[in-house]
Amino acid sequence: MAVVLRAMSDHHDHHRRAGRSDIELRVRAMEQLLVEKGLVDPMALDAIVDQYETKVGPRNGARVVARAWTDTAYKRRLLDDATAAIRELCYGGSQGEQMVVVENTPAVHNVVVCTLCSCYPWPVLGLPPVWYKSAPYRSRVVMDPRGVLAEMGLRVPDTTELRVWDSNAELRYMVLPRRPAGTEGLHEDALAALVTRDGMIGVAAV
Amino acid sequence: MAVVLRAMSDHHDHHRRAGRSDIELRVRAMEQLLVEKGLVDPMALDAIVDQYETKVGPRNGARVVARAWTDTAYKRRLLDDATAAIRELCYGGSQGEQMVVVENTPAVHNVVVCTLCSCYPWPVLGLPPVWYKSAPYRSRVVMDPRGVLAEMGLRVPDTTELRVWDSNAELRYMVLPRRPAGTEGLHEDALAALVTRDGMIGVAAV
Amino acid sequence: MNTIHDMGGMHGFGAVVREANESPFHADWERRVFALATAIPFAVPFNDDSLRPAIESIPPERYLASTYYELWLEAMTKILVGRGLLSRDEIASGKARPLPKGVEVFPAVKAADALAALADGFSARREAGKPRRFKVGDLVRTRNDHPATHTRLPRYARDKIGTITRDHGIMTFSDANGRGDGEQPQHVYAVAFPMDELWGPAARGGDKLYLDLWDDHLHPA
Amino acid sequence: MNTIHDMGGMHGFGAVVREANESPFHADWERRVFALATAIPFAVPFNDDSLRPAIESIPPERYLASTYYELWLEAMTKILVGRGLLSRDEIASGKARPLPKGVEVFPAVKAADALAALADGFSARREAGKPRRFKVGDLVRTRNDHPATHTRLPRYARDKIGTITRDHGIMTFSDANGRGDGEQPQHVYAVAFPMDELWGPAARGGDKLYLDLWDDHLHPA
Repeated sequence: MAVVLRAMSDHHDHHRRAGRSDIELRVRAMEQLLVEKGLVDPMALDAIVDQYETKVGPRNGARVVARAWTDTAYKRRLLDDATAAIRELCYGGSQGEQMVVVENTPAVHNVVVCTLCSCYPWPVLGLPPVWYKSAPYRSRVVMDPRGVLAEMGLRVPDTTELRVWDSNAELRYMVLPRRPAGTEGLHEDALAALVTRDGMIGVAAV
Repeated sequence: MAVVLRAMSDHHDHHRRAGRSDIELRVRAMEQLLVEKGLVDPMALDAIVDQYETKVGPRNGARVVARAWTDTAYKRRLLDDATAAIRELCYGGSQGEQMVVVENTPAVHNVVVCTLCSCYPWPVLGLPPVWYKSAPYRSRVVMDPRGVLAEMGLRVPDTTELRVWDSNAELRYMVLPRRPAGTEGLHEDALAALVTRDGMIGVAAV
Repeated sequence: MNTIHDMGGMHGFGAVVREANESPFHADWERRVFALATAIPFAVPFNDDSLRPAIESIPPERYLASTYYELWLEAMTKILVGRGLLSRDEIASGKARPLPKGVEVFPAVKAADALAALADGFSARREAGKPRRFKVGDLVRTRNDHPATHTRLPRYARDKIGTITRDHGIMTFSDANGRGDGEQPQHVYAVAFPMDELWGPAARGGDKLYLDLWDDHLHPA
Repeated sequence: MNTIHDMGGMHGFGAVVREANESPFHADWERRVFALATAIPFAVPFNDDSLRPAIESIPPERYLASTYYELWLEAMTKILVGRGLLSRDEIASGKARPLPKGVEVFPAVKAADALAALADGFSARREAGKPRRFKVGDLVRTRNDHPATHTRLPRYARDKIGTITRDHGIMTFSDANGRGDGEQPQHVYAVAFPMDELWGPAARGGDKLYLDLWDDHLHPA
């Protein structure tokens, strides 16, 4: 809860903490009702949670990035038809049906947001972090991207064009970060270990 | 408090009621501190409250309207230089330093709002009601004035031009409503008694 | 809908605060809400074109005071109640009543079927739709519309000039689907806007904002 | 500042609810907050160009959750604390410390002087200022600016075309004064916008919205 609470005023912190055990009970009751009505199966719910808590996450995206860094033909396919290229590594599906990958270069830096909602490429990055869904990020990064990135620790040079992708439609975006200097000898797995979620959103360098 | 509370969700109703006695104490403590620091005089505070609670209010505006209905030359002066014409009746001052009066006719209906704040012509209408300062009125009346007025009970004919005055600068607006039919024989005082605050904001007919 | 969810370009929300090593869920109820929102649409068909309007119609004050999965819970409850499949009474009492007759529902999805469907996805792509009106390189002006219903064209990008940079092909139109007017499949384009077109001369015109917009969001410039 | 106070054109806030026979105040603390906000500026000079930015910088969630005089109280407190005339310690303890040296304050206003001053008003009109650039009948385009500081040009009316209908004369410029850049007196004009210019083709072009805007808010159209 830390990040949510920190972003809130004291006033509301108090209000929220008081409500926490209440919402656990409410959600449990809701699930029970829907099970009794035959609309959901608790084992399916467990499987869905397990899938997105332990299997689908930014390690998937990192493997895509590492492959693109080491295989020029793959990179070309990824930038041309990201959905198909990502499928080659067996990732895809819900919230990644139409994928677009945008490449960072010395000339262009890309950053992704969804101002209206929280659209995010689940198959490669998993579920979005709280800050990505938060009002500060959604409200500010489209108007003052350089300021927001600087606050987050990434200074984009004046000579680099900044591109903000506000992904409100059915396309989902992943950033292909720049390969770090000094990694020429590394294999794909070692490279994948260097790739961060924030790098694939575009709010950090790798 | 009724109108404020009714406009809120249950969730926040609860939150607010709990805070009410607390705020009385806080404000009293604040006043005491500022008195001790020599920044305010409690008797001046009493006089200010009394002035806007019992002396300055929509009865002032009603007298202006009634005069304009019965004295064509006055009406001309009022529409031409409202600040001066209102001063003739000894009203003026804070939040009415630059007044504009706009006239309702069969061809034009006027309605006043302040979307950014709560600007309101104190010398003629007193302090604004809660609904005028509320999010529903401020947000909606500039985009859907006919819908808001209809909800408030005033249907503006399609053949009438609607003018919304969003008074965000230093000008303060009052509407001169149409004189009701059948009031030909009435004197100024009797006419003034017919004029309502809502009529002078433009959200009701008189 | 011009409500608080459409917050691109607002000031006042403060700094972006990141949590170190953040996990996908912060409480068990969040896990269950996520899973419910994912599983329910197999039994009671709805998609994001229904869930998003349900979230967007939460009043601004409550929207801001809610965490993300609280919004999902409220929206999901609203959809189920709206279709007569759940009542406020049942929620209050915890006692389930039989489903009403005449509302089409499907059986609860099984774990394996759910995972298989999620791995396939729920594509908005369609084979055919409205003829395309624009091509890459075209200048377009976005519509100046302020519908009280769901729209994917944010306020900050209305009545602005941009350039088509990519044609994504034909997809269902969320604005129409979200207001119950059917899928109305049509081309979706990536549109690039110079930052100073959106935010005025104080912004850097060399930087760009990209939005994916449907054919119906656009006029020729 | 594009924050929640700039709410013209938002959906989602519900119906306008009027209270029958409403009185100016709904609790005693509201009376005192109103009077304090009116009396304090005689001792500690500030005007609406300071009070309004202080209100507007209250975070959106709290702004919406607050009643009107709660906003005034918070803004007033912020101004006094900001000038070093009041501390959070004093508020917490209720114990006043002496005023700091070097901050200019005037004596507390007396009742008669306060009423006399309120009856005179605090006019923003000035004798001289920037030369006027526009006259009645001119078409103008409003600036597309999104300052993080106070502005009297609402978001919904930026980058739109209107007609000057009245020249109100020279007044202090709140945008400049509110960001601490002095009064910069200049002409203020009433500008009429057809509703469909602001809200698109679904709005009635025959209806008009009028805004009073300063010379610096406008370009020739």
